[in-house]
Amino acid sequence: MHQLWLIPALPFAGFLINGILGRRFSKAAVNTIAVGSVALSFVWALKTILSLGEDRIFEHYFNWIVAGGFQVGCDFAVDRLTAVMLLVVTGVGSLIHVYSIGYMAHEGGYYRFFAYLNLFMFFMLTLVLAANYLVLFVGWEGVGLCSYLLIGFWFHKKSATNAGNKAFIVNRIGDFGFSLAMLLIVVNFGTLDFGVVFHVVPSKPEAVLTTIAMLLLVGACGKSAQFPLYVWLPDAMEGPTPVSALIHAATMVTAGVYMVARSFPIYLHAPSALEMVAYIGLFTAAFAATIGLAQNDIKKVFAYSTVSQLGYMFLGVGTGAFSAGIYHLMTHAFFKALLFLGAGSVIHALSGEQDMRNMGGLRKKIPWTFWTLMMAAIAISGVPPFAGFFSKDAILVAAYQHAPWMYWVGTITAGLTAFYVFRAMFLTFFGEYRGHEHPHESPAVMTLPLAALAVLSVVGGFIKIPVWLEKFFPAAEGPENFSLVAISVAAGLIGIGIAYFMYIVKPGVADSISSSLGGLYRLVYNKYFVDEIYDAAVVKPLVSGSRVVLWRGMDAGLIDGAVNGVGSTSQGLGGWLKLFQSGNIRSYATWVLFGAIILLLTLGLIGGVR
Amino acid sequence: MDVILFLVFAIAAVVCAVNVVVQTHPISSAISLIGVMASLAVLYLLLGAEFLAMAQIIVYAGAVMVLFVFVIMLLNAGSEAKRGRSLTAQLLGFPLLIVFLALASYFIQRFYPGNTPVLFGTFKGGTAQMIGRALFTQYLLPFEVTSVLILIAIVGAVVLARKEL
Amino acid sequence: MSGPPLTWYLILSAVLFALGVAGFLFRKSVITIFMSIELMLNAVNLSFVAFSYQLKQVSGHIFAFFVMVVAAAEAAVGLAIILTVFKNRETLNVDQVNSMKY
Amino acid sequence: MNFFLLSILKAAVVAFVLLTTLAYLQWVERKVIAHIQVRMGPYRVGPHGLLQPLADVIKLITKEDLIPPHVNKFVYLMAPFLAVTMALISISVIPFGSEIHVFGTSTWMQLTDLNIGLLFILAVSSMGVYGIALAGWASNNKYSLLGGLRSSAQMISYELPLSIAIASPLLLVNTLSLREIVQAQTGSILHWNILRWPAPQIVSFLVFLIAGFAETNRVPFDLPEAENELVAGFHTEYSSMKFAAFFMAEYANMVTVSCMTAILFLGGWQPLFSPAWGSNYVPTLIFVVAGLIAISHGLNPARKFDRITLPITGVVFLLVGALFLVPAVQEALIPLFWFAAKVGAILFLYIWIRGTLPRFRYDQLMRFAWKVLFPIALANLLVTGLVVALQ
Repeated sequence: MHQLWLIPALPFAGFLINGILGRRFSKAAVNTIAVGSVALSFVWALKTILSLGEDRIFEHYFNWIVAGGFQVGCDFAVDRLTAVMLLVVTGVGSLIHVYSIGYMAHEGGYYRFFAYLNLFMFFMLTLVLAANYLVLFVGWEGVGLCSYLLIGFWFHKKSATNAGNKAFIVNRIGDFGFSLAMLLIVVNFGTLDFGVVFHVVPSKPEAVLTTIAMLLLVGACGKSAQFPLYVWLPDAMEGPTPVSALIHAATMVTAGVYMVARSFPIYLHAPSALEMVAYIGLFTAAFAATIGLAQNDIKKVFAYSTVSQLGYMFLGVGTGAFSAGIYHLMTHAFFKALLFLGAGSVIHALSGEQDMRNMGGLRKKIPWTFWTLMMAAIAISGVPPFAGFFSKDAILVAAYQHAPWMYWVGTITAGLTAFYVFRAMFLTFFGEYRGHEHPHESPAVMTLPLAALAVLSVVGGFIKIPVWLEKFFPAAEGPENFSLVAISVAAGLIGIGIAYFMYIVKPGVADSISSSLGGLYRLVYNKYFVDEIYDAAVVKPLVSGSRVVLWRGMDAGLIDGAVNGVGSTSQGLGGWLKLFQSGNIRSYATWVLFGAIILLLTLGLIGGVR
Repeated sequence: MDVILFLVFAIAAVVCAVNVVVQTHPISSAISLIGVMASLAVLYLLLGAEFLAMAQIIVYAGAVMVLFVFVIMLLNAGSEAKRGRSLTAQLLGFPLLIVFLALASYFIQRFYPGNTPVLFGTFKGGTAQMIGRALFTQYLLPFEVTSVLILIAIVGAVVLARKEL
Repeated sequence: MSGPPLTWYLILSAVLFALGVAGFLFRKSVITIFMSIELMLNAVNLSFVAFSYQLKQVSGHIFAFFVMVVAAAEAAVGLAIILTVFKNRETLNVDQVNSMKY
Repeated sequence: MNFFLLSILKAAVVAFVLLTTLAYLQWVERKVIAHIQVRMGPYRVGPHGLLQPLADVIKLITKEDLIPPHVNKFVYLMAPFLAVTMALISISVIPFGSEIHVFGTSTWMQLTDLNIGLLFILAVSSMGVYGIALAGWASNNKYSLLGGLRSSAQMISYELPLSIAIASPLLLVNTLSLREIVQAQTGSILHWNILRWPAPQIVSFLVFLIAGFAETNRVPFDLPEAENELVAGFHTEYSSMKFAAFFMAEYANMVTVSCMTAILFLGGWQPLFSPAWGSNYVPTLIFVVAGLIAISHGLNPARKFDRITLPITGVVFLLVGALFLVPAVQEALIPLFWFAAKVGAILFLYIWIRGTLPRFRYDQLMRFAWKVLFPIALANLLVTGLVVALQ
């Protein structure tokens, strides 16, 4: 036994202690417990993975649901895929926990924040360790809950609670698909256990598998913020920045990718669904990248970047390069967490300012933040030998194998990505300071995690995930193609160059371009009016339908009417019947006798007891 | 012999029961009720329920009725008032009773035609052994529940009878 | 030698029950009313035992036994209530104990 | 022999013996208490006051039969009747001895054996409380009423430890028939329930004895008739034969409880040790020794009064001792002797305690029943049950 349960149980213990008793603890005690539990969990995960061979470790704890022949156990399993996820979640998670100590130092609800973070870790690790779909679903829902709690952490802010609601509701749509997929799996396979399901996949008809895979994809789209269910993620930036880094960049949003990769046997036997994954990923990547071009809020830029990068992962998975997707998942966790944490550090330095138009020239004032953030920016732009280069490259090569036009779209997107990230960098750190606050460098407890992540962003690409997962996934990558690599790297460099030209060399160019493009710019600036379209097409009809039909018609008219009618009828009846309530026992007894006689008569009339 | 015994004790029971109803003094009613219970105990014996007959005497006549007599003596209850106020009971009660009795007799005659003669000694199932076996195997749960009920009754009676209530 | 038909027992039970009901309806003293209830319970017990005889099963006896036990518990609580009522109201007449009215 | 005739004959014999016993029991009590108090006791009527009971009966019968005004006549008259009836009825199921053969028929020295005999005695004795309670109420006298209330509360309370004390030996013998209870204790004293392996019922025996004292309203539990508080308790207003009835009921109850003790715990008519070891000669031995002592005392010239009676008594004792050796009647007499000896010993204990102990206070009495006797009896029942179950 490897005692896998310890890995999620440690953060859960931290959650219980902090959640129940944290109010009375000092801050030091709270963050010792929170960080300590996650760090211990990381250590235990590391120990488990070091002893991991080619085979997976499976542990059965108890039977959760037993109904006839159907049974679901509380099972955990670790294989090589899980190992990657485990390390990313616990490793990046620990760093972000440390960072949060500094970032949240002056916030109210300190213990509550760390309790939520620990709870999130518990659910995320459950999700990753799950050996069947139901346990995975528990984690899946749990991280959704924690995401909701943490987005709305500043619950006195209306926009924050709204964003939390939005995330929760949009995720429900995805979860609905996931639930349907699970039901279909139960119906067709009679079990939810990964091992059994994947073993018998080849014997099932393709139509069924395609339906299941599509429904799973709906779930993955919701969780991983893919088109058309991506809308919640940018809004989710209302939460504290460590939350954005941990949940909405590094871990939770990658759960969709993980789930699709986990279910790869199903997808391999449902090629059209796999194709759909690729299309959605590619479209989302390009679509979100264009939106990112015109955003002024630093966190929003990175949020759309996250959506876009998740699209890349879907593209990788969808083109059959599962290991490339997971590879990108890991490197993305490093540099995107770093981007967010760095942005948080900037925001922290400016005491809450998020608009890039009010920044500038911060390079000298907060050098640690600048340099670490620069590492991440280079990494995401795909410049070799930084982490992003290897994984993005792997995906693009796989896309070229699949369909060359996908490669080209991906490459252009890579250029766009490099452009907007560096746009953000230049607007923030170069030029003249345009704000009013007095910037100050963050404390060491924040900069140290930044440094650690920067190192990972630089060298993370040398952790060769495709090699590690070589035997796990069917091989899909073709031979290295130097020209393809060169083109994509060039696209990134061109993006950086344009950004440099537009925001450093001739700062006026950007404005003139945006004004000359006019309508197109407004379209992009307003995120293609997707939120407004959803609002008009889905939300408004739903709300007004609920109001008119369900509230006024059903609730007030039918249900309330029936209830009130019953009430008034019984009141009237009671007014008459109360005359029987004379308080005189003997008259009561007379009526009882009367009733008994009626009963006897009825029995006799319907033929008696025989 | 059985018929004579039945008639003697049935008539005794009915007379005593009538006495329970018509006597104005509670203690006379109580004594009559003891008479009914004793007569019923004999009838139980005739029906082969020897354990139950003894339980009837011990529990009902020996304990429950002693409590009644005790309370009557404690409260020094006298004869009751002549007129009450319940018009419903006065007006409806008697006709309803007649109807009830008639109906009950009719159904008994209809469903149980009198072809089962009751002979003393033909039913051996009422011994203490049989009752005990049934009580502690088949009816164990009801038995235990009843003991809980009695415990509750004890607590309730003690609480109710406290001085400060 | 022939015995009385079982029907006689049942009729006797019905008569006793009716007398119990009559006592309940026409008497005013709480104690007497209580005793009428006991009379009814006894009447029902008789029919239980009679049925038990006919079916040659011990279940009827068990039922009657439980009725007795419950009656004992009921008597204890009931008499305690009567004591309390008498302590508070100085009367045993049910017609004067009617505060539970509408 | 005809069943009915035999029953009537047995009933007549038992009734005669019992009533005589009751009458003389009172004489014995007076004598014993007198000797405890170092005085003579009844001495005038007949030799050593032997005819005193007869004189008492005559006195009671000829006294004025007074019915006080304002009493409930029916209940007032019924109460003593009820008391004495219930006291005497229970004798009918008590076995005095084993099976005997007379004139070609065999019968038991017992009026009738019920297979629920024990329950029958409990039932009858639980009815006995009405006699006292109703007498107290019907007398229309506050002392009587208090006595009646006390007695009903006391008897209900002590019936619980009594019943539970009975239950423990029943676990050993597995029957409710009194005859079978005695038969189950065949053998020596080690087979009697009081010492029976694996669960000697000494505790149960003591609880039963104490509760029995309370049930019969005897000292130290005679609260219902505590003279210094209640004049004479429930029988204050009774005189003449009605008073005698209560008196008789009390003594009959004593006899019943003693018989029950003997049957339940002391092996009934079973001898102290096995006949193989000569237990059949014990009665002869005792009577011969007693007769010789009586004769030697009678021949003592200092005792002028007893010059004739004591030697006569001695001779009678010798004859009785000889009678136990006649094989024809041995079968009947020896069990009867053992039974009578045990009952007599317990009755003597009653009288002895009356002459020794003071009376309880009422609250002490109730507390003793509920907080001491009841838990002890219950614990004993549990232990016995456990031991029997594990055996």
